Amino acid sequence: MKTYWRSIEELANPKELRRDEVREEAKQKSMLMRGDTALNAASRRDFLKTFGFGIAAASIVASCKRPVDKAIPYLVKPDEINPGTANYYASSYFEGNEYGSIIVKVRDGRPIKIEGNELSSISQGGTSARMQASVLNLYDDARFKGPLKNGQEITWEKADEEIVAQLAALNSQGGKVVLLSSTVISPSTKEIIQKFAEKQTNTEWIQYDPVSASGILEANRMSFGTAFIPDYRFKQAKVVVSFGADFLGSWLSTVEYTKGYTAARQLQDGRKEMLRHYQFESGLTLSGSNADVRFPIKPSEEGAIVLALYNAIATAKSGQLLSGAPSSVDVSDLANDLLENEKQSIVISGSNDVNIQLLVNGINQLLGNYGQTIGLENSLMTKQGIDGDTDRLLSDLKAGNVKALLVWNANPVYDHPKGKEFAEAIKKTGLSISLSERPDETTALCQYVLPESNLLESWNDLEPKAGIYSLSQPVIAPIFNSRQAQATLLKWTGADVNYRDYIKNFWKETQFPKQKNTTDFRHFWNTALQNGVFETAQESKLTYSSDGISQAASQIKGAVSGIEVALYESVAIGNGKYANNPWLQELPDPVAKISWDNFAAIPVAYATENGLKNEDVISINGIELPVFVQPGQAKDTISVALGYGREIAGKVGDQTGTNLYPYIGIENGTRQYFLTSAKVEKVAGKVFELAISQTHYSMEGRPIVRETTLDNYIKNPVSGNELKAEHESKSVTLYEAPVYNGHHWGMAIDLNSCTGCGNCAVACQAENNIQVIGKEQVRNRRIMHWIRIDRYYSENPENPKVSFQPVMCQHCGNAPCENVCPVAATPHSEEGLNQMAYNRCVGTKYCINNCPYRVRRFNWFQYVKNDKFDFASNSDLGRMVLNPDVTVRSRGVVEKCSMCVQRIQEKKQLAKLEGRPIAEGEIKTACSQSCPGNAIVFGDLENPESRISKLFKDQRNYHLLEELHTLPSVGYLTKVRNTKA
Amino acid sequence: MRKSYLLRHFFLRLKAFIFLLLLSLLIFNTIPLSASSVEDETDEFTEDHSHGDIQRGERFFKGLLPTDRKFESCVSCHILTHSDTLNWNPSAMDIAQKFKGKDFAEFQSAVMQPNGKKMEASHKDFKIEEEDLKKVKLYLDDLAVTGPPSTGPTINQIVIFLLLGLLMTFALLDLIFFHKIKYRFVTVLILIVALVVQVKMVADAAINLGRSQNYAPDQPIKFSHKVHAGDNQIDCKYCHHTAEFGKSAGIPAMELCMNCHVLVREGANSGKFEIAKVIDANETKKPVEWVRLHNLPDHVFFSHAQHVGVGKVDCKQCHGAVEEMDIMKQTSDLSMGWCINCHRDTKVNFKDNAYYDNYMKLHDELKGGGIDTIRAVNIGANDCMRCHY
Amino acid sequence: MYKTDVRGKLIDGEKSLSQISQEILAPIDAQTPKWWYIAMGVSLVMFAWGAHSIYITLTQGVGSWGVNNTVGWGWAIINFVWWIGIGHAGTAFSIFLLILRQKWRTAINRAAEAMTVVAVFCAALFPLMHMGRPWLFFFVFPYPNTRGPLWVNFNSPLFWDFVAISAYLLISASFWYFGMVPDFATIRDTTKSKIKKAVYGFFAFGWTGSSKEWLRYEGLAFVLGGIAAVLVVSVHSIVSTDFAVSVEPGWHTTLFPPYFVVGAIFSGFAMVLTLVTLMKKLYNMGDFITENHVDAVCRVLVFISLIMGTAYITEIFIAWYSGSEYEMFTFFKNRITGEYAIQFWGMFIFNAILPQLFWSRKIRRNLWVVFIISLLINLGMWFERFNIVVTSLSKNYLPANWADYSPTLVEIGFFVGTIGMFSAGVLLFFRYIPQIAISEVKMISKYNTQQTDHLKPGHHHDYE
Amino acid sequence: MITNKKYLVGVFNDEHTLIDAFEKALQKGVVIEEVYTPYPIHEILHGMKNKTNITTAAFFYGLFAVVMLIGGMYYAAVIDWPLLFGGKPFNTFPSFIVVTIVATILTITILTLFTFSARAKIFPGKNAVIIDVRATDDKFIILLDQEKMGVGKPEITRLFEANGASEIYEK
Repeated sequence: MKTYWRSIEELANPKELRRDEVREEAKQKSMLMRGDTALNAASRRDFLKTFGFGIAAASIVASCKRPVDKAIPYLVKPDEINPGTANYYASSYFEGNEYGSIIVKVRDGRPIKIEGNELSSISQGGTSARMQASVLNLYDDARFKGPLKNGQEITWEKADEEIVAQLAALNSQGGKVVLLSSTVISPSTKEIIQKFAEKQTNTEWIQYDPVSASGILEANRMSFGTAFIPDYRFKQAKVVVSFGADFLGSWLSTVEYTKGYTAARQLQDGRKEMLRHYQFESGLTLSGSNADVRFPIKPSEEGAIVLALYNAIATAKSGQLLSGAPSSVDVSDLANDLLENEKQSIVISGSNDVNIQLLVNGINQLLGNYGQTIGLENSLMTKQGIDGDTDRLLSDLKAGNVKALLVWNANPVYDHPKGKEFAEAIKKTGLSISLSERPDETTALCQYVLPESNLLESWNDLEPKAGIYSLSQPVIAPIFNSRQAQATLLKWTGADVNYRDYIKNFWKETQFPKQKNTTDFRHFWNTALQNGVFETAQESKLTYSSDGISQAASQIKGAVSGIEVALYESVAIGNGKYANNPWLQELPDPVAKISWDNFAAIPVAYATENGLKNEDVISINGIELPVFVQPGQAKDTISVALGYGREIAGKVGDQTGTNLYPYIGIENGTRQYFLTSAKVEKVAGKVFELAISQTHYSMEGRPIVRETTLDNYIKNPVSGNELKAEHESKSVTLYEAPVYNGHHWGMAIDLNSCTGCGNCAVACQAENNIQVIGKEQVRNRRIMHWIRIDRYYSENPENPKVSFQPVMCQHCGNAPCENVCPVAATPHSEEGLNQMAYNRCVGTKYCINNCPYRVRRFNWFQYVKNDKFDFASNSDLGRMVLNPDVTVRSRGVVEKCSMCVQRIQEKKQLAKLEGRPIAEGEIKTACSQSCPGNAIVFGDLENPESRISKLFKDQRNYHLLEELHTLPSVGYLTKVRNTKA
Repeated sequence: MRKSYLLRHFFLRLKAFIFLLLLSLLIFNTIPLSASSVEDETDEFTEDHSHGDIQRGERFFKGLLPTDRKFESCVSCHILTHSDTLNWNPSAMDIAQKFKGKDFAEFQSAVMQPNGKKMEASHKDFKIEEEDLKKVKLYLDDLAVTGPPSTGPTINQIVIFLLLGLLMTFALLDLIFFHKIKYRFVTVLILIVALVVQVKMVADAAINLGRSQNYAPDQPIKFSHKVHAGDNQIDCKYCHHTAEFGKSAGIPAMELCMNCHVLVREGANSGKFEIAKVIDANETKKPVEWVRLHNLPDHVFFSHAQHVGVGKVDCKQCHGAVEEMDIMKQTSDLSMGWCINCHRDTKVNFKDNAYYDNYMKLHDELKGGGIDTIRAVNIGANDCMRCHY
Repeated sequence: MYKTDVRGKLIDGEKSLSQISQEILAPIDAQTPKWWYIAMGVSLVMFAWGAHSIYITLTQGVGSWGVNNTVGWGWAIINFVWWIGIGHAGTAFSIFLLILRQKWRTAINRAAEAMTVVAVFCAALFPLMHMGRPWLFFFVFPYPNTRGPLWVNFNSPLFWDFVAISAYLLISASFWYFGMVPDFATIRDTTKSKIKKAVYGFFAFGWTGSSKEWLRYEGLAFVLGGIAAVLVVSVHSIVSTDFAVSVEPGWHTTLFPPYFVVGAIFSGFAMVLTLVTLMKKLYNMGDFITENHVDAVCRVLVFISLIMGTAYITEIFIAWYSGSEYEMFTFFKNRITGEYAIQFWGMFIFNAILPQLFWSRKIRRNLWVVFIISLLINLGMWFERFNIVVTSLSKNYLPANWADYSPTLVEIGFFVGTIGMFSAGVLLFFRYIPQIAISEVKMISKYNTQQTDHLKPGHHHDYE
Repeated sequence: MITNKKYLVGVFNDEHTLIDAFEKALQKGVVIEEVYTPYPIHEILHGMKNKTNITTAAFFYGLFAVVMLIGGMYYAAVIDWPLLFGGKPFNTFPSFIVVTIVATILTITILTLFTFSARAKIFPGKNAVIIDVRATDDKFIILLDQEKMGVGKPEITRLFEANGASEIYEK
């Protein structure tokens, strides 16, 4: 097996040592790249060294002696760090407009895993796949290694000096300075920016989001007087109507919404009511696939449908009717359903069209949802960018009005529709400074690059929702020569204070007075830091006004003919900022099950009409894209994901997929994420291979995902699960049932709560050192994920019902795989686990064949330290993310879900040391810990009081392929759809 | 006629072959050692001394000069190999390293004005000409760069193995073609014995792959567990203090050493020289690079907490009589069978730990008298996933 | 007793015992023919491709093959079963025909046994290379070790397989070898070359043909024959358990052991037919391998083919009769129809229908047709294994896992390499080893005349 | 013609003449040292009155192997280190049978081969003591020890010649 740390020196004092090593490595590499003369001079001696080493290595092999391992102790051991024991620190994630409160697991000085923070009212212990994968961004070799000026290394002191001088010169001339950043939700940072603007008098700060919420913000400005995003409380809703908003996959605050949505839909512990979800959309999104009723529509139809719904509700409430384009969909049933659930419904739209958002506001107001299911107090802050601002900036830049441009965390050259114009303009700007962590299309054009630290290396305070605060703290010293942007700005304002002290002071002044629990600031600060969150009560005095709604209605255009292309953010890659993260690239799209590329999802009927099949190539307005035939894709529409086709991102993200940002249209001053009247042609004879990890859609009528409707479920809780009784009555065996003395670990998965988001797959990947294998191998159906989410379609291919089912090793009591291993590499444990001893495995693959669930994975190649798999695990830096508690598997062995046995062992040992039984919920697997849907429950089946034992007794519980009598330790709860009878 | 010619020819060839074989082994074994001297040829000592001076220094150090001396040669205490922990005196290499960057005066005072009881006793009545001492210093500086002299090649197992192979080939050829040996059973016996010896050698080598029982490498400091744990009765867990709750027992931080060595500056065996290394390490902030003894393979997860903290296993059970070891060595072979068989025998303190309340069935059996003790193996200690995950 | 009037003569031409020796040994004594070098060259080129494929497999991993997480076994296992099946001919010929006292086997059994040994070698390569970590293959062996000791899993069909294949290899090789000892003595005593005398003399183990030796030799033959008869049935039954013991639809059937054994004998006999026609033509062994021999093998093939057809239909019937939707899917949607239908129908036509042509005596006597049909049967048997291995794996219980399988060049190269290895082995056999068991042919030469007077001295040419 | 040669050799051209001569010689009370033939002839093997217990030995080898194999597997799988595989009991006797059958066969083969080798003295490296090189080709040889023939040489010569011996010589 592979070494995951090279010696105990890392174990004992990793931070310093590793950092030095990595710096050295980086230095060597940069020297090599520049062909440094000093290096050339040294080459002869290097040759001798290498030569000497070669012979020494040969002699070691010949004498079969082991290399000597060193054990280097600390000079002074910090109290909190014990080698081999992990520490957990609360922190916060805010990247790409997504917020989550997180706990970072730090093992021997290295952050290796991100978990959800249960104390946060926003993410509530859940994470998204992107949060899980963000730990790998820390160990990304593509990051800047130090400050650069025109591509040449420069010291911080020199850079500061030069820039401060230039800024001062500009200040005296009154030259305009623009700070272009992504949305900033840090109160202290806002203050710093303000201070900077005070010093640099002619400063403008523009917030820019690649996929903006401009429409909502502007609409609310008209309806409520302030630009804000309201607080959607899905947990309290009975009916949700979404117009193209993929609130479970990519829209605003997905983890929070998933938590609320699944809570409102779960039927455990005798609950008999459930949220009903209507979805209007073009492509089949994650939300759409979870919807009870889904309407495939063209993006241009949306406005008219919203208007029709408004009118239908207004009619019932005898309100004023609005005139506008006619709707193509009959919304009367929907309107009735909403009216029945007044004050308990949510209507949302993902559109960036202010008019549509105004109408949506009107509907919510008519239904009385404001103040009930839609809160106005804790408004969401994660998207602040107003589209018009950037357009204005572009024209300013072009006109030469901007003398200095500071770009922080924004990449308009790549993700703005007028990226090319931005590129030209930035080149012409007198002073351009990038404060970016990693190279991108924009940093490449800036004169100065002052690299920011990774979020795990930084201090920060955040206000994701009004009145809800959280803190970030560094869990590792900066690996590279980087500095937080806030520190940089502070330095330029002349303040001689480090950012940590600044935040602390800021909190002392602003947050500390907001609470009454303690009078000791130190205590307050330590608690806040330990908890990661600090929440205060808010009040709102906003009132709704229907200003502009009738004008909005009149501006709604009817549906346009021709093919329309909907552009969306994918669940894994999002807006493309972290396209260089191999975990995210390899995560299959939850619906299409495609990784490593974006593609044109076309309707089934269109494909048959035009003779198109998967992996053919079509050209849309001249852009060539691979075809994927997507059931549920609305007629005359094509969906393509944004965030791909990066040019400067790193070895993983470069040239992966196609960039669609330049094709975004601008209408009424806001960016519209769809194209109308697209010209689509088949590119004859061209094939583009796609890494599709699930090729068959249908369950073939097999009882795999068992489902029922809510009505039937209320009548008969066994509904949909009748087969279980039949299977149990027929199960006859020669053998006695397995006996477990102490524990029997098991897992229950509520199919009603699983939205299919893929967070578990990445969480598992991070926890269990699962290797990335690249596009070609994924296409060869060799993906390594221990937990995969199967997706099935049923009924009408034009608008199918979708079922998700996470499948991992079922830890069968009568495991077919165990019998067939000749070398006894996979026996059953006394605690009901199906064990896999990697070092005993010789790789016959018989167990893979004999697993009816196909959850075993084979190491077809050496995936670690292999130049052919140059992803995360081919460099010392990338391998630092590996979990030292899990073996890194070598080539030729089988691996599979172990139910995170390392966590079980850790907690068992703790309980033994403390001389107490294991507490309920104490052990959590990586997938169950951070599931945003709370769909996975892990526990001890031998304990009759445990949550899992109760779920196993639920009448919805069944086992996958029960008829084979494999006696799985994993149970599924039937999926219940809330369709109207 | 033809047969005997063939035979003679064969033997001639055989001699030549064996000669070549031995020659190549000789060369092969010497290369790696000389390589280290090729590698580090630095240019810092080329100026004011000749190769002859170094040689003279070497001869003085080794006591090869025909001068009248009332004292032993340097080499009799300060041996030339890198270090030898049975000899408490610092080795020549150690001294060379220590005084490498320092000037002659410092060296002279260190030698001529002994500091500490141990050194005083041995360096008493030293009368060395300054000229001689200078040359010794030159020699030591040279030694620090070139490394210790190489030892001759050893005839290793491979040669024996190959010779046996040749013997077998010859026996087989004789059996088929030449029939030189009258009594057939002699040839057959040779064949069988050689084969058995070879198989045994291969099997032993295979079992020992990745094993290192009795591994006792030289450590950078001549640290004696006997002195610390034996003579001075320091508890194991004073230094290895994470053993009870951590996966690893922990190697004491340098700061911990200083708890005592801030006062204890001279030892009975090695005088001040070895303890000075600890103090130096603390002052220069460069922790000592100990050589790790107990190396489990990467796919094995062992936890001291489970064994020492929960199981209350005595350290000695696995690590042997540490308090008698001047040189620490690996006592157990750390093979899987060693773990497994211990788990089979070890009784579990089942009743006093509330954790085991989960094990209802076993408690019932204990009460019912079906079983009298619970051993580790009964609660799954030999499951694969206890150690491999 | 053998009835010459029913089966025809076993040896054509009136030959003395000495002539028998001379003619059978002719290829060994003669100059190596040119075609032999050409054929050997071609075989070695094929073998070299195979060796290169093995090199790639060993250095890069099994990932260089087309197998994936759904279809874990591909061409390698297909070829393994195919070669083992071919290997069965030798044992079946020697043992079954021995037990059934079929004298006509003597002319063919040596070639068949040689084929067995080479084929089993080829077969054994596949599971070894197919392992993820072939260098640890010895983990399969239950030897005392320092891991506890950790034994193996006696429940695993692969372990049974390992025991069965190693036993098969050892037993068939020794069976073959001890059959050759008297013949080696014949070469030793008739050859004029000193080198040959020494070499074959060594391999003859000091055989003289004394009654004491023959007595024990007969005893040994009796024992080996008796136990090898069990082996014929057991080996392929065990190979079939690799599939039958699993839960895969299409694999999990009790029909497999007899079905596999018969299938193995079928493919083995077909391969024997291929070889024998070659021997007859290339080495002028027509006098020893007469039309009657070929005829007899063809008749056996007709019979086995009927069993095969029955087995195929039974399998399909049981899939329907079981009512299991997974079984039904496998057979009706994934084999008879579906993307693997070509392989299914290839199997069915070549194995169950085509051999029915052998009902016609005319066809049985046409060597060319026989040769081609024998090759097609082997192709059909390969399709059968493909059908079993790939179709079941590629579409089993959970449709989400369904995946296709196609071989890579490395796998194809590996297969071609074993064909090269097989043909090289057979060519070496042709060149250096008596192709026909001389002593046995001599023994039956007395049955060559009319059976009424078979105990009277046969007339023969005087020895010169 | 008195020679100091030890053996008298009768050479026959075919099986039938050999059997005739052999049987007649036995009737006359001739003590036959050995018969060399190119293939086994049952009349001769029977007439030489040698017996072999190789089949009995094989049976006991089999018995030994069965006991050792089942015992060994039972020890390994049930007593020494019982491991759970797929919910099966530790003693999976039907599985043991499969291995037992095949491995027993293997054991019998190997041990019987060694027995044959030892008893028939057929082993690698053995020098053949060849009376007449043609015995492995096309001649059938009867070998008589001149000192222990039991019957006079002339009489035997006559008998052999009368029964179709192609050649009689001393060696």
